[in-house]
Amino acid sequence: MSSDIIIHEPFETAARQKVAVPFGVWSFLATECLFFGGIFLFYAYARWHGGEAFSAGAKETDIWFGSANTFILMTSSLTMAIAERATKEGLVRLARWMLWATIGFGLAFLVVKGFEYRKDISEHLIPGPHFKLEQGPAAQFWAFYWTVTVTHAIHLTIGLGVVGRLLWIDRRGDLAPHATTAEGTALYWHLVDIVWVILYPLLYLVGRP
Amino acid sequence: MTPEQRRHLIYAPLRIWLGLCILLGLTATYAYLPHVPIKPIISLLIAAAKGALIVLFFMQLRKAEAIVRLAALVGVIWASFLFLFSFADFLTR
Amino acid sequence: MSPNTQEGIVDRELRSPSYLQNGTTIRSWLLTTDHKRIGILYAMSITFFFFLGGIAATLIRLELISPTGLFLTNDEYNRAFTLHGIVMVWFFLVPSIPTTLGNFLLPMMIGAKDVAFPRLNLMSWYLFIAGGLLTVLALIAGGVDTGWTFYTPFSTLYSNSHVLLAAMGVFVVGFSSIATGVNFIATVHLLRAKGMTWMRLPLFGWAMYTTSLVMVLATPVLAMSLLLVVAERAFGLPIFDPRSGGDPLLFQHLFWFYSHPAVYIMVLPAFGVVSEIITCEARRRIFGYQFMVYAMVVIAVIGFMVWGHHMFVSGQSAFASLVFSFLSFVIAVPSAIKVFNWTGTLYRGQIRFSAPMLYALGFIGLFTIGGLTGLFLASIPIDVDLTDTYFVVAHFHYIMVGGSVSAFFGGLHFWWPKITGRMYSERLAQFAAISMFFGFNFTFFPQFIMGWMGMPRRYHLYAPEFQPWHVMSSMGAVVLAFGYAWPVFYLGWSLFKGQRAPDNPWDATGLEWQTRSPPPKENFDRTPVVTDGPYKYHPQDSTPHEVEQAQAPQVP
Amino acid sequence: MPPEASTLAPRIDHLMLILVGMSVLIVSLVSALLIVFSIRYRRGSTAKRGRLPEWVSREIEIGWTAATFFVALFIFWFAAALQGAQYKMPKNAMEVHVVAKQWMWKLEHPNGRREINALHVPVGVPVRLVMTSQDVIHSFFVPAFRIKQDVLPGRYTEAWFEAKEVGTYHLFCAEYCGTDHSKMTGGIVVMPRAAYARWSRGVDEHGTLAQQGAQLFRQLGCTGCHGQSARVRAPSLAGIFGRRQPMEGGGFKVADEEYIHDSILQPQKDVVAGYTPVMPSYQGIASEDDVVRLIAYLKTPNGGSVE
Repeated sequence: MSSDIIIHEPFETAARQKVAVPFGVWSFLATECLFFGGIFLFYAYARWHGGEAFSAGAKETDIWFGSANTFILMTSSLTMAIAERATKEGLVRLARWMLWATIGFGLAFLVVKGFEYRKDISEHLIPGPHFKLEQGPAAQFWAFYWTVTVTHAIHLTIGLGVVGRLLWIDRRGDLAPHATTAEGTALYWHLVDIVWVILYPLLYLVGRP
Repeated sequence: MTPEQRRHLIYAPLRIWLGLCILLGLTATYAYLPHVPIKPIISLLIAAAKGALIVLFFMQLRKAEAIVRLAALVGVIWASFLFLFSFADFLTR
Repeated sequence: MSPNTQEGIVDRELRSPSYLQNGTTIRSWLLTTDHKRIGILYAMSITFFFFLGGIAATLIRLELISPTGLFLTNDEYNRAFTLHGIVMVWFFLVPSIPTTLGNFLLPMMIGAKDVAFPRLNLMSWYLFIAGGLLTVLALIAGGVDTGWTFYTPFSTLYSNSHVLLAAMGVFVVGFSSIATGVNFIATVHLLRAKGMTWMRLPLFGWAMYTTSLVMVLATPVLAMSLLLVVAERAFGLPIFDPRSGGDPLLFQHLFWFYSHPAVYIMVLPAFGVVSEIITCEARRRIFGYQFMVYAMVVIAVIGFMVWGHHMFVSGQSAFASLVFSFLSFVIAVPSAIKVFNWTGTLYRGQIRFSAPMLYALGFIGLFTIGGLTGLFLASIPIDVDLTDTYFVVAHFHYIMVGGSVSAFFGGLHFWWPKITGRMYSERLAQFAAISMFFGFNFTFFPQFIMGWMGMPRRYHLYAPEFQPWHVMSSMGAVVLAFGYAWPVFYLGWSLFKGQRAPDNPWDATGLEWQTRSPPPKENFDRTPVVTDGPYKYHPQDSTPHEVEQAQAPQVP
Repeated sequence: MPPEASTLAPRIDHLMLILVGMSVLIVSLVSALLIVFSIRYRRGSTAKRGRLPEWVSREIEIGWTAATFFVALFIFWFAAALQGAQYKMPKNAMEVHVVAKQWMWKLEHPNGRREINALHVPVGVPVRLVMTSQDVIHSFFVPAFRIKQDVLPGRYTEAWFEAKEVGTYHLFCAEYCGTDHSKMTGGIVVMPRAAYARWSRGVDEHGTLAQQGAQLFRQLGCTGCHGQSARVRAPSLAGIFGRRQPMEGGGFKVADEEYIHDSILQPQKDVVAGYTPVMPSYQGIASEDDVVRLIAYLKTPNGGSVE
């Protein structure tokens, strides 16, 4: 255990300061929970109201892209978890490698997502005048698909930014005293993963086979 | 790296990751089985289980301080208000 | 609480400089992480937006003098009231007390050196400015005409104004709210001074805590609903579009899930401010401290379950309306408790009618009227008649302007000596408080009557029988405008020429008064230790009278 | 006080007056206490300020909490009882269709007579309004009747009133709907029955709503599939209104106005069990006015059974 945590200005004790970052990040995650809760409410309404036509729209998603991305993101969560624990233990080398792996998996996710978008676009799955399916609940499904996946991708990109920041801290000096920063970063990264885990059955498993 | 560290750093997360992969396989398979009931519910339950694994172990909520757990819980409870009252309208029109 | 005044003979020059003298360059202000300076930055920004929203209000009240309109076209009028709503709600009322007085005082009241995340605090201000710029840009580009409610499908499919810019402005400013909320929650949880237990927290601290809870849990839903509006409007994705099976009521559910609790974001801080002022100016412990705390917590929680009372005529199901109506009546109870307890606090006190006290007393009266008319709107049959009329306009102005803004001005005066280190002219301030109270009633009471007569809101051409009421209202607005503008002059004067303020001019017990005026950067010269509950104006089992007598010989 | 021109109005006003009375009482109580305390306990006054025993505070606190709770509960109960009356549609009501658009009201009588921004109704006859919007949300507000109901695009909402005083009353759009929102007003003309009968005899040359609907039913080609000798397999619409329809994918739906409306404009949504979703959407082909006529036609006893 690295004990030499730097006490910042408002805090008097290390114990309080240690809990501050997880507590603050978790409060922010509660915010995120309601943020995505809003769009999930739209999904629940559209699926309940749209019935079969909604599922007909959902059938068009490509489960291979979706499953591959779920796997990639889960694995990035694994590397992130190891990185965070290694930082706490002071194993900076391992942490560094795992952070790079996390960034790699995150980028891989975005690349796969890009290919999936290309396929969706080529199949005219964007609601509008050239939409492949009937206007109506099927179009609502695709409205949800685009909005939520883009929002998620933005979250992931921000995640890449904060992980990158950890690597930058590492480059400038010692990562070990910044264990709480690593913890906060990891919490955020895992949340992005959880959102995707919940999206997976909503986007890729409806109306199969 | 001590064996203790290895267990804590590598094996424990790996086990969770393995669990996640198994659940992923399960949910995808179940969705494609013909003639099985309550597909949406099963798929959501598995998603919830995966989420729980990540929250409890990767995010270490299991070992977190009480106030941190409270913060985590509050988000879910409040989101349930949103769903509960909105559907109190949708379902009774 | 332990007053650590009487530090002995410490030379003023030897002590660390006050937060105002600690760096005087613009850069030292723009990059500050000192919660007090951020409070000042916020105060300047919201003052700008208050007067921007005020200009829109002036245009509206002028236009409404004549039933056929005076000088605005239909579109211009629609843009004026939309601007008034958006600016006043998101750029003034929601941030008003928390980001100025809250930022400045919360850490001091709990005996901390700063908020838990000082850099996040600064970021929150920059987000506020960014959101504000986007909104001002929407205004310069030609304005928005959706009303502050952004109802779909009008906002997404039909409006020909700059909805996207405004929605993005509000989206961004929402995150500034969330940042402040997260910060305050962590601050109250983690940075209370030694001995400051939850039940010793001043009510202002509780108010900030419950407000932050609402900010953190409600604002993201607003953010998502605006994001969905942007997705539908900018990219044509059918989300609320009824032609694709979308439900316009879905937007209303999402919107009011935020916007009803937002009312509590505006009024809970006011509860806190008023509790501090009344106890100090009546020299009395707060009546029923625990009930006051529970009332705020209950309001913050149940406040999330009553949003449907905005939707009784929207086509919501009768069952849902009934549930929302019931919960709206339930939430009236804690509000009533608070009013009774403030009144009870005056009993057997030593009341001083300073300007802050006048504002606080005005608050109680106006909040009571606002709250009671809320019961009218919670009763479904009456709401069906009164909703979307001027009755509603009057009701929420009583709560948000009569209530919150009065409290904000009261708090501003009360803590002015602490914040600036200068005294203001008591006489002029009392005059401002009284003119604000009367001006407010002249402006908004007629609106109850014309609402009851059937005058719909957001109309600038109206049936002639409503004209007398509109004229009365506009005349009242002149007095009200004076009440708001007047403090700018004497407070501005006080900044430069005012008498130097002593550390504790009101002889108050809060920790923030036990340090210097203006406080040093780290708030306290000596870290405070708390040994007793708040509002120790007299011993628990004694009376102010006895205290007065006991102290009498010592007073020079 | 605005005129009370419907049977509902006096009952609403009754509740309103109770609430006003209660509010005046409470405001006077609070302000009386504020003023009395302010004067009696002003700083330096000689009023006695004896000790307050601890129990007083708690008892009083619990007392007024309970009191306000019961007052709130009472008003809720009182209001909810009245809400029941407000929501219950009277039987045998005259039906008027309302189509709102930016920025006018179109009102259609059952006999086919159309009006814009004015509605003539007989006194003493319950009127049921079936309303929809062609664009944004509007709201049908008649202060003298104490009724208000939002008018939604893509959905039917209902309201009812029974006028009891002859006269002309304001009709307002109460939900903000864009540029000319404040011009989206009109009048409700309540006439004596005889005068109304005379007025309504000046029927449109187009026939009743249902007759116009029958014509549309042929013109739009509905008979091609839903007729008895049609080659495409589509459910028969004879006597469809009010029937419980089994749905593809399980469950039942009652064929009410809303259902028929959606079946015309979004046919993929609720497909009757045993049929394939081949019907094209009439979005943009049949206007809301047309749909109103089609529904009126399908509601008639032998509607939908034309050859």
